[in-house]
Amino acid sequence: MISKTSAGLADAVSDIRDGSTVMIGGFGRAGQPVELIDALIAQGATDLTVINNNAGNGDTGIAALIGAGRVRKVICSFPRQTDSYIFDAKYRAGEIELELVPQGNLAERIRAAGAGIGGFYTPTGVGTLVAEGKETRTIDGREYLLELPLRADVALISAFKADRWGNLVYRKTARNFGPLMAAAAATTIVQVDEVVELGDLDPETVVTPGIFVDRVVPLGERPWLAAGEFVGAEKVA
Amino acid sequence: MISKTSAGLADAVSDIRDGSTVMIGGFGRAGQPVELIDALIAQGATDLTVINNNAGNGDTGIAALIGAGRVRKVICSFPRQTDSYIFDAKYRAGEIELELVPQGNLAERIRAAGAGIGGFYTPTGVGTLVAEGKETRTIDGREYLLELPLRADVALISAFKADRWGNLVYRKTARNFGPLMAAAAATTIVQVDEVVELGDLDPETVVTPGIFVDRVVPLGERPWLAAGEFVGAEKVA
Amino acid sequence: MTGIDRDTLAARIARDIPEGAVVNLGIGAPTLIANYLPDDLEIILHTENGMLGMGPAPAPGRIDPDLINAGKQPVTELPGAAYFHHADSFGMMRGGHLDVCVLGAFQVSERGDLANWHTGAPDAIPAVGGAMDLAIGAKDVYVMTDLLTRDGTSKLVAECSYPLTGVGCVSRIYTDRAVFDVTPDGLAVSDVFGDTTLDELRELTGLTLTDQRPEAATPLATRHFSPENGAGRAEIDGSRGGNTP
Amino acid sequence: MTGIDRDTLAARIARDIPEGAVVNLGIGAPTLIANYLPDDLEIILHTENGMLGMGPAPAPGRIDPDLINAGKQPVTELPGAAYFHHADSFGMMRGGHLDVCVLGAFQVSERGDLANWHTGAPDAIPAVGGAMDLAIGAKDVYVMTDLLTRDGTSKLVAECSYPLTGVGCVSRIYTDRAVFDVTPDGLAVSDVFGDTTLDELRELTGLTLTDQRPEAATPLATRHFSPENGAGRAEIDGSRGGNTP
Repeated sequence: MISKTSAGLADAVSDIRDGSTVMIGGFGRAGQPVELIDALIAQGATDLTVINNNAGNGDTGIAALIGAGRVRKVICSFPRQTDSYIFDAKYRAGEIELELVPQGNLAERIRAAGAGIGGFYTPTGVGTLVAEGKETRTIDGREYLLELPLRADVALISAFKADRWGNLVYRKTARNFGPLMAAAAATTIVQVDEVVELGDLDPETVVTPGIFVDRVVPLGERPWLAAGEFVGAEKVA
Repeated sequence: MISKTSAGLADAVSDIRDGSTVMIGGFGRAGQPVELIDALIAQGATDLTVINNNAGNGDTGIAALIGAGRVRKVICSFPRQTDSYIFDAKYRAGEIELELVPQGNLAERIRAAGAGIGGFYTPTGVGTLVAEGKETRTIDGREYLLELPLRADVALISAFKADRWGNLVYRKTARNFGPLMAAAAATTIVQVDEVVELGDLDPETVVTPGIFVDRVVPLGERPWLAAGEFVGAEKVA
Repeated sequence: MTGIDRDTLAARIARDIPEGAVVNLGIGAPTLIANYLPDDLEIILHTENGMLGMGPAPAPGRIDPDLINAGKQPVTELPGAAYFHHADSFGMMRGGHLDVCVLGAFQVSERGDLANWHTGAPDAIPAVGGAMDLAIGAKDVYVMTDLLTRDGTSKLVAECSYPLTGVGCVSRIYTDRAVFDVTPDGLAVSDVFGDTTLDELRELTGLTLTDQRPEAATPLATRHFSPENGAGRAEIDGSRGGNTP
Repeated sequence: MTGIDRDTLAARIARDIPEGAVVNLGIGAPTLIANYLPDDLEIILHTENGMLGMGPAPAPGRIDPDLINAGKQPVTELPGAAYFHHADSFGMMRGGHLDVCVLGAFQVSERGDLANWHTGAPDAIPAVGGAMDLAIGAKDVYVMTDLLTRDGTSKLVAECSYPLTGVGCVSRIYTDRAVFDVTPDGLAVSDVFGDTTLDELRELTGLTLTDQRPEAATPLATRHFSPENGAGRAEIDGSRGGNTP
């Protein structure tokens, strides 16, 4: 019997090595796998390259990982936010490297890695600073940049529900980078509210097929849900 | 109020012009929009380039369109099937042009057109006949071919249900090329079993968002379904 | 009165968005436009973090942390909404499927180059987000901005001095003083607000501006997206194809 | 007995597929393998027309025209199945996510080149389908074939004379006479069937073959996919990455 359910958070992240490239799902706080990140902090791996849309919010999750000094480099589209003070301080102190990638190119580069595409031509960024050092090419009268795939050793993502084969469904805009990162990492680790019985997820509505998922950690329902239905919260987590 | 529901099949295809490139959804007969194709045959447009995985089955649908002499060129991965005798005869008579594209490259080229990608490097076909005349490039130690987007003037596809904004869900393996073609054509025309009330499709499960859809034609439930549930059929349609 | 305030400008832009249009409103001032879209018209809002059919902010106590917009503010979903992942969302933009995108700007050149992500200040932490994708991500890219910076210099320029977001991507510029269309011959004024005059605009911007106001000789450029037709009757030759108008 | 029949070969291949593997069985003889996968092991079948978790043929009268495999035959769905579109399906293959793919062959070279789509005959209508994607579309690409053609020539060759499907893509060849692993030093025999001998295989193929049968000096190459571990415990350094073993 296939079961991708992990014994727990610590077990799920136990073999992440120093120097790994780690994709972390989420857009801001929505879909950010904070509990897996906390487990990674406790596990101790360091010298990490983190791929996420942002560079942490407040002092939890990715921000805490950066604050703990575990991150050598961030690859993201938008590090500077109102609450990115931990990254900001490290960056100004020259203690962290930044590779800035426009958001759509970031998503497409991750998608390319998962889909076995060796590189692609994108119109985004042509004629701008992000084009510096990149090959350009005119195709059918339009100018494009060559962008290469972004792979990772590990992806940490957050989904809504899983089954024991690792099939995933997400909730609303917390889906964001999850399905892309799941396919682009050698090992994909997912935190979910619940692992349901095999067959309980409608095959028409599975967003990430289990083939992309290695380990699943169920964490229980979040406080703003009741029996899977939204009941309301006071603020964006 | 937005309503993409067409007055009928004839109205939906009325402005397709001679010389158009027409993507037609389906893999074999699954998802092939036979009623829209029949309407196109009746409408009379000719000198068409058809993009589909195959080149028609039996004497209906794409095969009938080819048989009626309306197709100048087929772009597909697998023309030769046990029941592709109409295409076979035209091809051997030199009356139809064929561009053969491996199935994954075909899908990805259509996806690239819809997603604004100017070209991409694929490992599929390297070192084979389909690589002839194509640029090759070694990236990160692996050899790739450059493939370019495949666009169309019109896509004719088949889905299961739509709403009046053109959001679509599909049924099982009839999904195949539909979501890709919907995004890659200037005008996308969809036949569905049913147009449901706006809000009746779960936003989490919409496969093709309405942004990709121009016209929807409801045809009523197919005989092997009852109230949307499968009740059985005797053969593959 | 020398011009109009930001809300009036938002309302003015909203008036130009036809029913059936799919629209992305950039972070900042452009989000105000949502408040002025008429209730009786269906206009579909896209947020690049993976949603079409975005609704207004939720009621207090109804904030769903999984449901936010690109500015990371809580939003709601309307009937007809759809969710998708980031690659699909940016494919929608890059593939030219959005009708209108409205962005803020530091500078816009008379050829439609946009600078809105980076002042180039040496101590600034660069952060581009979706700006470059948005800049090329709609059939029409509109800019909403004050004509002048706080220190009185024109944001409309012959050449952008700030780092570019996109090249030749802007089709129309809505400012507090006037509306400008980007044409092959430079900027054309299609509307002026308050007691602003063409000569004043020419002086403030230092640019050659042509007059395309309805009362002037040249008529307003015809819209290529007609609300009466509805998206369902779009003409086949390209109303959904390509990024350039 | 000079070898084994096709069903016995299918059963032999089935035995080598571990629990948890995601497998694509090519059109033709490889589809027989599904009949021999043990009921008590979960092995997930992929069909490139957009499904994981494919089940066996339906009962009479239960044929769903919307539910077919890559050979366009009716199939069923198992609990845990998922549907997806063609770009996602071929991304799965091209991205190296499938564990095993089993294909038929016209010819396989000793370097693992595969020819299985086109005889090169001048009157043939070329049709490649998903063959080239499948050829590179799994961590292990197995070939299932008779060793000899009907006219008695070897399908294992120094160089393919038919047009190639993929270059250096095959990792193992299961024939009616023996099992061959593709190694940097050419083909290695890991199992023989019936009264077949190594010398006989060398004579039939005209190839230098090394002996890697368990009883020989060199042990069987260790599997990189261990059923005991399960996919959930895959090692981090690449068990799901890349196409090459």
